[in-house]
Amino acid sequence: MEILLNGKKMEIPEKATIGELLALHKLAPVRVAVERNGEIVRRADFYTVRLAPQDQIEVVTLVGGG
Amino acid sequence: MEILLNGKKMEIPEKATIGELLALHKLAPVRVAVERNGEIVRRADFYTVRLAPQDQIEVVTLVGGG
Amino acid sequence: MEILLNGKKMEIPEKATIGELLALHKLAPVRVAVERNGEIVRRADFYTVRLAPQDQIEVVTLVGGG
Amino acid sequence: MEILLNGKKMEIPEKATIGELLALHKLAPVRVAVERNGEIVRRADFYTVRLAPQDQIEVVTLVGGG
Amino acid sequence: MMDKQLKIGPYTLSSRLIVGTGKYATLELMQQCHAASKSNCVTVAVRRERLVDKNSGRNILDFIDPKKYILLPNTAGCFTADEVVRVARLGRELLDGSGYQGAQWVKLECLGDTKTLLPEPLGTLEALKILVADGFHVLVYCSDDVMLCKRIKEAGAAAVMPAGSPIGSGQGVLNPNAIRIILEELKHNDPAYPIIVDAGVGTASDVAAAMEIGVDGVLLNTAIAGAQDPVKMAQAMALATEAGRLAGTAGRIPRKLYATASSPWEGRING
Amino acid sequence: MMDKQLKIGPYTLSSRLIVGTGKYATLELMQQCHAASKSNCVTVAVRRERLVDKNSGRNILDFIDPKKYILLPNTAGCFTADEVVRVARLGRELLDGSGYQGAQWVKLECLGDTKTLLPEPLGTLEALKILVADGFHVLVYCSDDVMLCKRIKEAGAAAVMPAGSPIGSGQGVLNPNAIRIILEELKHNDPAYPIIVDAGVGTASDVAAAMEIGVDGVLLNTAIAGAQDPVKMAQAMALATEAGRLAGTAGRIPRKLYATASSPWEGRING
Amino acid sequence: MMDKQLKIGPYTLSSRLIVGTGKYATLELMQQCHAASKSNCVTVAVRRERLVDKNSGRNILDFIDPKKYILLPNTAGCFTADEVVRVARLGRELLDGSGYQGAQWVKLECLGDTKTLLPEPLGTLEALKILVADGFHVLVYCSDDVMLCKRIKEAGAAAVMPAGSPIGSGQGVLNPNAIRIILEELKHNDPAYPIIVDAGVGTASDVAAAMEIGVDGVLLNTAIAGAQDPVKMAQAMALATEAGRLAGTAGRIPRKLYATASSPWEGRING
Amino acid sequence: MMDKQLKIGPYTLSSRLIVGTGKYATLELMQQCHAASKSNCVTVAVRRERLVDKNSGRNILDFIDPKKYILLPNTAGCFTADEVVRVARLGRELLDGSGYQGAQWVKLECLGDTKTLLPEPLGTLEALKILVADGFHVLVYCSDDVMLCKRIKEAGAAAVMPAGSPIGSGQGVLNPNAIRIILEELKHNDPAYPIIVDAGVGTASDVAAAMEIGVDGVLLNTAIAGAQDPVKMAQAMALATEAGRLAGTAGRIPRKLYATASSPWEGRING
Repeated sequence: MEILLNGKKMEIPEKATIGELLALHKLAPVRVAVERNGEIVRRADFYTVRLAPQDQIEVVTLVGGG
Repeated sequence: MEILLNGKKMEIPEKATIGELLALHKLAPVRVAVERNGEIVRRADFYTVRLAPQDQIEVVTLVGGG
Repeated sequence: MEILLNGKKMEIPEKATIGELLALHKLAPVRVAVERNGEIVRRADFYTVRLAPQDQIEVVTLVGGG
Repeated sequence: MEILLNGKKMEIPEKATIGELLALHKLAPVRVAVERNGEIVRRADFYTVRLAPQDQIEVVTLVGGG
Repeated sequence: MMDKQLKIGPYTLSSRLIVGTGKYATLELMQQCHAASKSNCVTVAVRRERLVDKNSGRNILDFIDPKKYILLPNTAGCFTADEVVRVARLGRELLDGSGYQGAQWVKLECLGDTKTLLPEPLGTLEALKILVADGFHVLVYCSDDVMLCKRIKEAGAAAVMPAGSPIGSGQGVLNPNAIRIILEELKHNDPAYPIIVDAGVGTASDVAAAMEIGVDGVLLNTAIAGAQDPVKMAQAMALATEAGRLAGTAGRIPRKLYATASSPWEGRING
Repeated sequence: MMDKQLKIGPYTLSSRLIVGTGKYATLELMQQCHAASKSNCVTVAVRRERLVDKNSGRNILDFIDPKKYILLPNTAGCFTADEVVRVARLGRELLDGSGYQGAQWVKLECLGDTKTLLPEPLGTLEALKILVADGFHVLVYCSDDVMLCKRIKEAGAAAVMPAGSPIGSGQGVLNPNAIRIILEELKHNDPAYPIIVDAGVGTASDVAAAMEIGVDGVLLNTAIAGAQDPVKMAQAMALATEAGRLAGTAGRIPRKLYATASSPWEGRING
Repeated sequence: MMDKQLKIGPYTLSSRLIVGTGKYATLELMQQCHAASKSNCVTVAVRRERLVDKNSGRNILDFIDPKKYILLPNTAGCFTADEVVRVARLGRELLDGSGYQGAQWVKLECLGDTKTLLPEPLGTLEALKILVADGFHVLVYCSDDVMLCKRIKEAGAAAVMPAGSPIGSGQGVLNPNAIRIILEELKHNDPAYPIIVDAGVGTASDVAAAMEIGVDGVLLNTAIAGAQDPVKMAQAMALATEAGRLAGTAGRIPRKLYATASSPWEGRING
Repeated sequence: MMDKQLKIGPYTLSSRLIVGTGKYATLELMQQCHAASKSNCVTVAVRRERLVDKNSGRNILDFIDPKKYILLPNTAGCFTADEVVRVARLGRELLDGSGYQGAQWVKLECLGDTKTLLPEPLGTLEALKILVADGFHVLVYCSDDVMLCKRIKEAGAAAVMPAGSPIGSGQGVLNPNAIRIILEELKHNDPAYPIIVDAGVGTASDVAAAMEIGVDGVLLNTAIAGAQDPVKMAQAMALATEAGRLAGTAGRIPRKLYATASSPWEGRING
């Protein structure tokens, strides 16, 4: 199915969880925060929340700044 | 009757106009602006608007400032 | 004969006066000061003082400065 | 005999040495420098140089400064 | 020189100096200082008529010639948007039909406290919007916060007037860098938009320096009224305003660590 | 205002600004700038006559009206006392009988090197003594070293002229504190003794600020000649000199951390 | 010396210097600069994960020891209250359960434009209220507008952080007078309330001077990361922060026009 | 960091701060301040022994450890070359064989008057030549007159020590531009030649700023001894000296009107 990840369209398996999405991109859950359709998804829920088609997902991390 | 003029109680003749009130205090209408119960009274109406008991009247003028 | 004028060698007529030297260069006496061998020659003497061979002559004027 | 010590007249024993003068004032030789009639007396000579009447003696030391 | 005149809202000023009317020992002295300042725009405050001391029946307007001066009513002494709006309307009423120009504009002052007399940004913006909607041309006294000045312009102010330093402090323009950025931001694609330094200047060189930065004018009161010789200081301010305006547009020489000769090297006899 | 005129040696100046004659694109431009500066005293340098290019037979004096201007010959470009004395005498000779005022004085410049053009104190003092003995009224360009300025006055200088900053640097008066002490020390019991800021100013506010400190005048060249619009800058300098003189003697308000109200508190309707 | 430690919200800092993590050539260099700075608090930004370049799997947190450093997430790059709140919450989410301290606070940056990066006062206040209601301890980057700083404190900010000058401009504290008044107004009856100078400092003396004014700390990034020798500059900043703190509380000598002798007069042999 | 040590004449200093010994409430306090300052070089004056009050038999040297400190005798209080030479020789005599290092050098102070304590250039140069001929390594207190500093170096001074501002005035370096040119002129082809700022600094940021300009060290007395908490200020000065030295050699960021982002733009979720 198709979702929007950080502003880019991509195909992912049906019913994938956020955790699976992160694994696909080799992202450590402890180093990211995730928004699904504008709502934050708690880290504890990464493996229970299943994505739906056209979900808009934001995955953010910490970077250098001042 | 009693009115409040610039925060001070005072007795004035029944049905006095604003113009008469100013005259009582030797104030030139052209040099003042008047508020009656929070509403500005236009200069043109000074001699037609009659005061009522307990009216709150503010008479202001221009002074030095920066 | 040869003299040194403002640091440059030049030939001038024998026994020329300073006034004649200035005239040769179209210089107005009133606009210059003259040194002969390190001594100032007064303007009044321009036409009496005669140059000698190897004289070192400086002719200066006023220019823009701050 | 009378000498002038740091600008003040004072009586000291005949033929006193500089060392004796310092001792009189409980001054440690290592902590002072001495001028006799405008000439510096080296520390090594404190006990050999004898004072004469009317000698002008300056005894200086180090003090706080910036 | 043919400098274009400063226009603010419906009014055209003949000078780039706006002066106050407060703190003068006498009204006669004020009048002389106004003349010496060469300004044709003076700011005045609105206050309750004194009903007691009739000995002084003297009104400040008797010392301001309506043919010579435009009045700029201000809202000095107000601490909330409501107070500002109320005083602004009374000021307009006072001027309307008074024979003086100035009913169409107001200098908005909304202060944060009585101690520093520094401007309160939120009340200022709130009052500004109401007064603009009510048809006023509003000149806004504010801080040198660049983004605040931008918001004030966007809200419809006729002029933005950042303080150089606190009112009456006599410290001049403490942060020329901020004023420079304000000029860049507010005059970008709108070079005629008026920026006036209001308050803080202490002496003539402060005014000249402010004008050199590129502001359109300076508003001051205490620097003249509080000087030991106010008329003399008023003359100085008139000259300094013009000097700063000219110098700021004449293309000054760059600053260098040192030195270039003013006199030529060639032709030195001792060369 | 009735300010007393500035007297230096035998000459009385109608303005407190002395301007240079160097670095101008054309002599016509110089002439316009002199007029715009309102100065009646201009400084000139002494150089060898060019004997080659007869095309330009133009002499700078053709652009300086002897009825309007006093000339101040300078010793620019000299690096030793001997050079200074030689050039000073040639300058006097040039002016004597030339129809111009200025033969009796000289601006003493004895430079330390060609890079910074900063003054050399020892050569300056040595040349000063010779020129004073020779009857010159000597205006001495020097640093803002207070004790050096004292020695220069003691040696008979007609005026002491500390640099505000290096010649042509456009940095204004970098150390006002030093100038203040110089004024205290040299004017103590001798208030009319002339102190002139010579060199370094870049724009009008620099001149106004220098005059406010209390110096008797300012001498400048590059700030005008090097500006993009020299005539405009000359006008600015004329106004700034007067503004600074007036403000410096008008008793400015003190500097404070903040704030005193310009408008009265009593009578506030929102009180 | 036994200076009390700086507490902001729930966190206690071991140093009065807060440093950034941006603009470093390498993460190793950042790590060395953090050590040299002696700070135990570093600010970090929130950005989208890069999904492409898997070559650099390096995360900044691998170079920040959770036992040594408290993280201060910031909302850099936000221009509206909504953006600020969204980023602040994501930052909290990132830190919560991450093994790092810092989930409870945020550095609020709401910028006015991309050119000057100056703070936008209205969006800042709006975002501040939402974040405070949401339980954040908010450190607010703002201008040196005194009344704005007062409103920010009143709205519940854990610390007010006026910019000394624009981000990355290296100009130091351009208006110490404003900072002084901010300290007076916000610390009145609340001396422990934290005021931090955030942004603008360029070198060690800027930091020392800021601390001497009496602020509780300094936050900087570019001054270290942008120096030619960042580790050396980090050492300098650590020392300057402490030097300024000590000097600011040691009771400095007053400024005078001149001079009092350091050495005694009595006893001079040449008296 | 491995900074090279400062060598002046035959002595090597472990710190770039030289401190005075005057104006302390007690000798014990002086001793604590010396320790806190981290300096290993202290300057002392020469005075007549007090022959009267035997109650205080205490000598300053009892509070200066000869194993820890190099003494720098000065000629404070002298107003002529003769006085300077006389006092310098007595100081040398005092140190020779005293167990203290310092007999080979002297700090030359030749003052112009008792009011400003500013240095007298002619007496200074005259005394310098005599002392150099007599084998002294001479550190010369002088003004920031660039050419005078050049002459002083040429006359054989071991170090040139321009005042930042008048002794004890606490104004810091009033003319950094002059110090910059002095550094250029005296260190050209001779980078190790020592330039020390002597006198005038008031607080830590003054010292840091002076070191950042590039001078080799700072000499101060009143700023510490006159502070309300001298030990604390001494600590501050030690840190500021090091901070300024590091920052001055770390390649600071340039000053700009505004702003470069410390955080990256790419990856902004609100982009």
